[in-house]
Amino acid sequence: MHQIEPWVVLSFCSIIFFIGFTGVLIRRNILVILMSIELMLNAVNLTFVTFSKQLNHLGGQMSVFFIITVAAAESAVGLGLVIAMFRTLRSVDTDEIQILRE
Amino acid sequence: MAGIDTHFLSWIVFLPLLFAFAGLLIPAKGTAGQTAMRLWTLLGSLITFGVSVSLYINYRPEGADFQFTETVPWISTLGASYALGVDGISLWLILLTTFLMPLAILGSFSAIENRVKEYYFLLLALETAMLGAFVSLDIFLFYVFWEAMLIPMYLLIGIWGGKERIYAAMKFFLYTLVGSLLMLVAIFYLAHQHKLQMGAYSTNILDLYKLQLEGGTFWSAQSILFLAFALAFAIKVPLFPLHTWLPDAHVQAPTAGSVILAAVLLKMGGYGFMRIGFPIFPESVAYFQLTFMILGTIAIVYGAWVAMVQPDIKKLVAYSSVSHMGYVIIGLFSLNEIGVTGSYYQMLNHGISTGALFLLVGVIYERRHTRDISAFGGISKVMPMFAIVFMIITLSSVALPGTNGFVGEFLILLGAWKVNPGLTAVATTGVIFGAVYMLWMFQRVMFGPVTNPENQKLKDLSLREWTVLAPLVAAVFVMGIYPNLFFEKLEPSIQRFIMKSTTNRTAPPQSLFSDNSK
Amino acid sequence: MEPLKTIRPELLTMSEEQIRVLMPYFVVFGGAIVAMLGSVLKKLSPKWPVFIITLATLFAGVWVSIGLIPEGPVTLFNGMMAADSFSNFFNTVFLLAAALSVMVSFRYLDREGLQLPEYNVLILFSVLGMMLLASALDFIVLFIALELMSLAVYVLVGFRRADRRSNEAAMKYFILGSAASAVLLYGTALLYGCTGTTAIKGVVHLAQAEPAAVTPVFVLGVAMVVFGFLFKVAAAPFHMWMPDVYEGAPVPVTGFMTTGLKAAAFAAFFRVFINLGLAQGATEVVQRHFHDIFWVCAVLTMVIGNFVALTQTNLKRMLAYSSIAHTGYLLVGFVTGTRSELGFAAGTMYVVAYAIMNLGAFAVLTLLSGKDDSGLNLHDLSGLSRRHPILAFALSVFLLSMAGIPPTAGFAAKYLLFSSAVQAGEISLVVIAVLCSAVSVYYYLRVLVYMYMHEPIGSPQTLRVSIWAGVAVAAMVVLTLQVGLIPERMVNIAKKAVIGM
Amino acid sequence: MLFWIPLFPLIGFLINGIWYAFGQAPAGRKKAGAGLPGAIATGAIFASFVVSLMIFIQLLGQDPEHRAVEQILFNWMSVGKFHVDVAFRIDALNTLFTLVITGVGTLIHLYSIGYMGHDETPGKFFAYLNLFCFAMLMLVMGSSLPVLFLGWEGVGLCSYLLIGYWYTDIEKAKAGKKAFVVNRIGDFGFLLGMFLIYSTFGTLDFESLRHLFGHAGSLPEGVSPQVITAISLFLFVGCMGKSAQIPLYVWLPDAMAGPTPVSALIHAATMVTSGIYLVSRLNFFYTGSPTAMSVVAAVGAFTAFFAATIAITQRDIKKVLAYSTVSQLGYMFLGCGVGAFSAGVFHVITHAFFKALLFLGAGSVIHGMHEEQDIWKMGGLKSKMPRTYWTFAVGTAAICGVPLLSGFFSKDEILWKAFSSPSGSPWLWFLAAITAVMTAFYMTRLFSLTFLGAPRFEVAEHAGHSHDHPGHDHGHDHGHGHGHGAKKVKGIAVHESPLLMTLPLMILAVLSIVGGYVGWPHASWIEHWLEPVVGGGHEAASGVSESLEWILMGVSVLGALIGILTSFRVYRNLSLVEAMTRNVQWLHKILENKWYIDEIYEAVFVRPIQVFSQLLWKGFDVAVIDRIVVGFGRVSQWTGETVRVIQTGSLQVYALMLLAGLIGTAGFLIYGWH
Repeated sequence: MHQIEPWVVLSFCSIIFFIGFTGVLIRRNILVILMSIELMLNAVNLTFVTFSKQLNHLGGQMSVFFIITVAAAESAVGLGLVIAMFRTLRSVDTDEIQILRE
Repeated sequence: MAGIDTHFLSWIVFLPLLFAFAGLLIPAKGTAGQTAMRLWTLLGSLITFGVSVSLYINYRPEGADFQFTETVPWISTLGASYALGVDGISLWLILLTTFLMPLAILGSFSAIENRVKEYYFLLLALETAMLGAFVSLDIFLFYVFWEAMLIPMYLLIGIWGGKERIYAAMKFFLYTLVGSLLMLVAIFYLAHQHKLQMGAYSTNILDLYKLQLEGGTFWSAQSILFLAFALAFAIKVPLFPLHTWLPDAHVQAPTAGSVILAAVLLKMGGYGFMRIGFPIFPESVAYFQLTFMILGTIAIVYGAWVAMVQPDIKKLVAYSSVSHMGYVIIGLFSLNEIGVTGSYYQMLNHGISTGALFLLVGVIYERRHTRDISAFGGISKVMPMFAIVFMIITLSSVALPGTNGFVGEFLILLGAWKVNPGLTAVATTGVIFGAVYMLWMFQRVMFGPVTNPENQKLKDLSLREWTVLAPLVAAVFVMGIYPNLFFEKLEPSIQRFIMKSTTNRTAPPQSLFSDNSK
Repeated sequence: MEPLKTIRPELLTMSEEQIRVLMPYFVVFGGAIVAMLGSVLKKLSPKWPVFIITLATLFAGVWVSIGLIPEGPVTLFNGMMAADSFSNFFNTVFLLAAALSVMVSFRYLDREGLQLPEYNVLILFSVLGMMLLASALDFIVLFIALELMSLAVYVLVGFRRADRRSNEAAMKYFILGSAASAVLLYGTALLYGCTGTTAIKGVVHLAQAEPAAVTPVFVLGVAMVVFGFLFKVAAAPFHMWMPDVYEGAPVPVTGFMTTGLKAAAFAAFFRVFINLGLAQGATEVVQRHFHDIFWVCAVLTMVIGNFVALTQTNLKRMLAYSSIAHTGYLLVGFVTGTRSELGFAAGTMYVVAYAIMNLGAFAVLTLLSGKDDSGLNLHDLSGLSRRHPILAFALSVFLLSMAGIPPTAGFAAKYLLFSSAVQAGEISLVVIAVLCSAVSVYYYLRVLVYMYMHEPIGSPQTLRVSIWAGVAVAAMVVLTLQVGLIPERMVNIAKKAVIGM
Repeated sequence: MLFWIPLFPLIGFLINGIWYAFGQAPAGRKKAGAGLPGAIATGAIFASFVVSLMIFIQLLGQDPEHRAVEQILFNWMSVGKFHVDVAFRIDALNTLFTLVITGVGTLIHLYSIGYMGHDETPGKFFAYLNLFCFAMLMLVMGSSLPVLFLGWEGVGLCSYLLIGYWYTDIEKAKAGKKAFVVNRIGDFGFLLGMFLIYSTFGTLDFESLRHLFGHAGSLPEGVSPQVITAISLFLFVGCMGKSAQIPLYVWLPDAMAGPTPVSALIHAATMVTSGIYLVSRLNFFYTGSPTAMSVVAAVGAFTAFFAATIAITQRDIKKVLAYSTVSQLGYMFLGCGVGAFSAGVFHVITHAFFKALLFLGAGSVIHGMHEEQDIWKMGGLKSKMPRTYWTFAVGTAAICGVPLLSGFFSKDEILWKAFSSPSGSPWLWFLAAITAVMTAFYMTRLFSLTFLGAPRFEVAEHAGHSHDHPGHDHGHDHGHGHGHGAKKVKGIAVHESPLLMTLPLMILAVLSIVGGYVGWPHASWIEHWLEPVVGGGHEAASGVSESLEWILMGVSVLGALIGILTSFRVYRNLSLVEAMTRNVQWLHKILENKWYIDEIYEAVFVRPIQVFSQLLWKGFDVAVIDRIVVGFGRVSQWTGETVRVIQTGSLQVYALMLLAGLIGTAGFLIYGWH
C-alpha cells in the first residue's frame, strides 16, 4: 500500500479550497454557493487531518470535529436564509440581490 | 460660592455656562417667557462682566507672570492638566469678551424672535468657550476650548443667519477645523518632545516654553511645528490668503454672531500667536518674520481695496477686518515692544469698533432688512442720532487720532518701521484706503437725498440701542485718549513675551530685533 | 492543544478562581438557555418574559464582570481561553452594548411586528460569542466563538424576513462572512501544519525558536488569519460587505453590529495581533511588512470610508461608511500600537468611545425611523430640532463625538490614538488621518444642518420614545460627555486592560 | 493756563454737540435758532482768544532766548521707551498762530451767527466750528508730533464734516470725502516722516529734536543728510495735503461746497496754513537739507503760478478765492523753501486777515444775492451792498499787493527772499512775480465783475422784503436753495447783510490794512520776534545790493498795478472779454476746466484702483482663493462619487475584491518575508 505523500494531499486540499472559493465567485445560484462554502470548509478539514497525521498530533483531528459541527450549523442558518430570501424574492439568484449598493 | 478664591478663573469661565443651563429651565414660550429668557441671559453676562472687572482690579502687573492660577491634573497619561492663569495679555481679552457679551445680547433682543432659548444658550456657551481659551495655560485645554467655540458659532450662523447661512456656517467650521487639526498634530508632537527632553508628558504651556527644538531652516522641526500652529491661527485671524471664510460668515451671521465673531473670535488667532506660536518657536518666528510681515501687509492693502468695492455693508466691514487684522500681524511680527503693544491694542480696538459697526449695521438691518449699500442714502437726515454714533465708530475704524484706532495703528507702524521700513510704508497706505472705503460707504449710506421711500420713516435709535452703543462710544474715546490705562497692566507681560519670543533656545541667548538694541 | 496522552485531573476540575472568572460566561450562557426556554411562553405573554430575562441576564453579566477584578491573567481549559482584565473589560462593553440594543429594540420590534423572543435569544448568543472571542487563546476556540457570534448576527440581520433589503443584507453577509471564516480557518490549518499547535501563542514561539520553520506556507497562514480579521473589522479593501449589510439590517441590529460586533472583532484582533507577535517579538522584517500592510490598509480605509460617506444621503448608510472610516483610525492604532507607550490602550479606548457614540446614534436613529426603516434620509431629519429638540441634541452630541470635536468621548479617544501614533513617529499617517477627519466633519455636520437649520417638512409626526430607549440614549449622552471631559478614568481602565493581557 | 485755550472751544463743542445730539437732532424736537448756539460758540472761542492774548503778553515780557510757556497735561502713550505726553508749548511762533486762530476765529463765529441764521441745524454747525478750533489749537500748541498730528487729523475731520455740512446734496458730501481722502494721502507722508524721525532720533518731541540739531543747520551726529532729506520730504507730503499744494491741492476748490464762513476760517485763514506751521516748526530739518528746501520752494512757486492760471477763468466767486488761496499758500511755501520762514509765517498772518475778509465778503455777497455764486450773474452790487463793497475793496487791494497794505509787505518780503536768499534764485522770483501780476489781474476781475458795472441779473423790488424776516426759506441749503428767491419774487432782491456780518468785515478790513506794519522791511518786528524759533533770515547773498531790493520792489508794485489796471480796463467792457476769450478758446477751456487735473486723477488713480479692486475681489478672492477652497470640497465629493462606484452591490464583485486583497496581502508578505 502506497502511502500518499502529505504534500499531494495538501495540494489537493488547497485546490479544493480554491475551487470552493471560485464557486463563491462565479456561481449565480446561492445554493451552489452554499455548497462551495462547504467545500472550502471541508478542504480545511482535510488539511487539518493531513497535518494531524503528519505531525502525529491529535489536535488537528479534534479540530475537525468542531469544524464539522460549526459547518453544519452554518448550513442550517444558510439554508434558512435562502428560504427567507426565496419567500420574498421568489429567486435564489445572486443577481437578484443587488439593491443595496453604492 | 465655594472656592471663589482658589478657583476664581474657573468661576469666571463657567459662570456663563451655569447661567446657560439654568436658563434652560425657563419656559420660553410666549412673549413673557422670551423676555424672561433675554433678561436672564443679560443678567448672566453682566454678572460675568462684573466678576471679570474684579479680576482687573486684583491683577497686579508687577506680580507674578501668571496670576489666579489653578492647576488640577487632568489626563496624567498625556500630561494634560486643567491649568488656568491670567497675565496681562489674557486679561484685556477676557475683559473685552465679557464687556462685549452683554452688549451683543442686548443688541439682539429684538432681532431674534424664534428659538430664543437656544439662541441665548448658545451665546452663553460660546462665552464660556472663549473665556476658557483665554485663560488656559495648558495647550490641550486651550485646544478643547478652541474647538468647543466652533459649535455654538456654527449653530448661531447656521440657524439664525441670512440666506446663505448654511454655506457660510459650513465654510466657517471646516476652514477653521482644517487649520486646527494640523495644530492638533503639532500639539501631539510637542507633548512627545517634552517627554523626550524632560522625561514626562506635558502639555502645559509654561513647560513647553522650555523645550529646545531644532530650528532655523525651513524643514526643521520648529518651522514645521510653527507653521502648523500658524496655519490655525492665521485662519482665525484671518490672514490673507486664508480669509475667505470671513466675509461669508460675517455677512450671514446674526448681529450678535458677527459682533462676537469679529470682536473676540478673530482675536483668538492673535492671542494664539502670542501665547503659543511665538514663545515656543522663537527661531521660527525670526525665520518667518518677513514672510508674515509681507502677508500682513498684503492683507492690509488687499482687504482695504476689496472692501472698497463691496456692495454689502457687512461684507465691507468683514474685509475691513481683514485689513485691520493685517496690522495685528505685522505688529506682532515686528517683535519689539512698540509693535507688539500696538498689535495687542489693535486687537482690542478692532473688537470695539468692528463690534460696534456690526451692531450699527444690525440696527439698520432690523429696520430695513437689507444690507445693500445702494438701498440706503440720506439716512443721516432720518436717523440723526444713529448717524452721529455711526460717524464716531467710522472715525475709530479709520484710526483718527483721539480714537482708539489711532493708538493701535500708530504703534504698530512705528514698531514695524524699525524692522522693515519698506513694507511699513506700503502698510501705511492702508491709512489712506481705510479712509476711502469707510467714508465712501458712510457717504453712500448716510448722505445725499433720501431717495428710497422706504428710508423715509425710519425710527432713530431706541433707548435700548443707545444703551448698547453708548459704552462702545465711550470705550472708543477712553482707549484713544488714555491708552495707558491699558498699557499699565500690559507692559510686563508684553516684555516677557518679547523676551521669550526672541530668546534663541538652541543657541546661546541673543536678542533679535530687540527694541532695546539702540 | 496538547496531545492527550494521559487524563490529567486538573483538566477536569476547576479551581474556585477559575469558576469565579468564568461567572460572566455562565451567566450569559445560562440566561440564553433560560430565555430560549422562556420563548416557549410566548403564548402566555407575547414579549415581556424574554425581554426581562434577557435584560436581567445582561445586567447580571455586567454586574458580575464589574465585580470581577482578576488578580492576574487566569488561563483556562489548558490554555485555550484567558480570563484577564482585557477580556473582562471587553465583556463589559459587549454586555452593555447588547443591553442598550435590547432596550432600544423593544418598541421598534413592536412597531415592525417582529416582536419575537428569538431576537433577544439571538442577541444573547451572539454576546456569548463575542465574550468568547475576546478571551480566545486558541484558534479553534476563536473560530467557534466567531461563528457563534456571526451565525446569530446573520439571522439578526435578516430578521425582517419579509423585507427584501434585510434578506439581501443577511445573504451577502452570510456568504462573504462564511467565505472569510473559511479563509481564516484555512490559515489556521496551515499554521497548525507548520507549528503543530493551534494555540495562538505557540505560533510565535515557533517562529522565534526556529526561524527556519518560517516557510512561505507559514506566512500564507499568517496572512490568511490576518485577512480574516481585516474582513471582520471591515478594513479596506475588505470592507465592501459592510455598507450593504448595515443598510439592510434592522436599525437596532445595525447599532448592535457597529458596536458589539466591531468591538469583538477588534478585541480578538488585538489579542491575536499581540499574541502572534506581529507587533512585538517578531523579527524586524516581519514587523516592517505588517506595518506597511496596515499602513496601506489604514489609509485606504480612512479615505474610502470618509470620502464615500460624503456622498451618502441615507443616514444609516452614511454611518456605515463612517464606521469604515473609524476602522481606519483604529488601524492607525495598529500601525503604531506597540511602538508607543499608549498604543493599544489608545485603540481600546477608541473602541469603547466609538461604541458609546455609535450605540447612542443608532438608538436615536431607531427612534426616528419610520415603518420598514424608512425615514432615515437626510431630508427626513429636517427641522428635527423643532420637533424633538432633545433627540436632536443627543444625535448632535453623538455625531460631533464621531467627528472628534471636544469635549466629547470621540475627541478624547482620537486625541489619545493620534497622539500615540505621533509618538511612534507616524506623523504622515496622522496628518492623513486628521485631514480625513476634517472631511468627515462635513458629513456629520450636514446632519446637524438638516436638524437645526432646515425648516421641518410635512406635518410633524409624533415621536414616541419608550422609557427604555430614553434611558439608553440619555446614558450614552452622559457617557459621551463624561468620557470626553474626564477621560482619565477610561484611559486608565483601558491601559489596565491591555497590560493585563 | 495753556490748556484753557483749546479747552474753551472743546467745552463749547460739547455743550453744543450734546445739546444738538439729544435736544435738537431727534425727530420731533424743537429746532434751535442760531442765536444761542452761536453765542455759546463765539463766547468759547473769544474766551480762548483772551487767554491767547494773555499768553502773548506773558511771552512779550520774557527773555527772547527762553520765550516759551509749557504745560504737560497727561501722558498719552507710554510703551517701553516710546513716550508721548499730551503737552502744550507756546513759543514765539505758535503764539502768533493761536492769536490768529482765536482772533479771526472769533470774528468768523460772530459772522456765522448772522450767516447761518436761517440754517436748519445751527447747533451742529457751531459745534463743528468749535471742534475745529479745538483741533486747530491742538495742532499749533502741541509740543510733539503726535499731538500735532492729533490736531492735524482733527482739523481734517472738521473740514470733512463742514464741507459736507449740507450733506443732502451728494456732491457736497463727496467734496468732503475728497478733502479727507486727499488729506489722508498727505498724512501718509506725515506718518512715514514721524516713523523715520522716531527711528532716527528716538523722540518726537519738538524741543528734544531741536536740541539734537543745535544751531544753524548743523546735523546731529551720525545722521546722514539723506535721512534728513527723506524726513523733510515725507513731512512735506503731509503739508502738500493739508496746505493744498501740487499735486494734492485738488480738494481745496471742491471744499468750497461748505458754508462760506467755513471756507473763510478753515480753508483760508487757519487749517490750510498748518503746513507752513509744520515746516516752520521743524525748520531745522529743512535747513539741514538743501534738496528738501528746493523742493519746497519749487513746489510752492509752481503751485502759486499754476493756481493763479486757473483762478483767472473761474466763474464761481468762491472758486476764484479758493484758487487764490492755493496760490497764496504756494507763496508761503516759497518763502519757507528759500529759508525765509518768518516771511512765510508773516504771509500766513496777513493772508489770514485779507483772505478771511474776502471770503466773508463773498459770503455776504452770496447771502445778499440769495445763493448766487456766479460772478457773471452779478455786477453793480456797489450801491446795494456798500459796506461789503468797501471792505471787499480793501481785501482785494491787500491781496493784489497795493503798497502799504498788509499783503504788500508780506508778499514783497517773500519775493525779495526768493531772489536774494542763498537758496533762492531769479527764476523763483520771476515765477512769483508773474503770479503777483496774475493775482492782481484775477482779483480785480472778481472785484469788478461783482461790484462794478451794471447788474447782470434781474433786480427785484425791495418792497416788503426785509432781510430779517425773509418771506421764503433761503436757508443755505444748496440741495434746494437755488432759485428759491426767483420763484417767489421775480428777480433777486439784493440786500446788504446785517451788522452782525458786516462788523467782522470791517474789523478784518482794518487788520488787512494795518496788519502788515509788523513786518516793515528792514525793521521787521515779526522777523525779530521769530528769530529764536526759526532762525534769523539769511543774510542776502553777496552781490545783491540794497538798491536792487528797491528795484525789485518797484517791479512788483508795477506788476500789481499793471495787473489791476488791465483787469479794470478789460472787465469794464464785457464784450471785449468775450472776444478775447474766443481768440484763445482752447487755452480758456483748459484753464476753465482746471487743466483737467481732476479728470486725470480720476482716470489715472481712482478708476484703475476701483477696477483693480473689483478684479481682486471677483477675480482673485472669489475666483481663485474661494475656488480653491470650494475645490477641495469638490475634489472630495468627486473622489467619493468615484470610489462609490466600486460598491456595485454585486456579491461576487465583493468576493473578488476579497480574493484580490488576500492575494495582495499574502503575496506582499511572502515576497517580503524572505
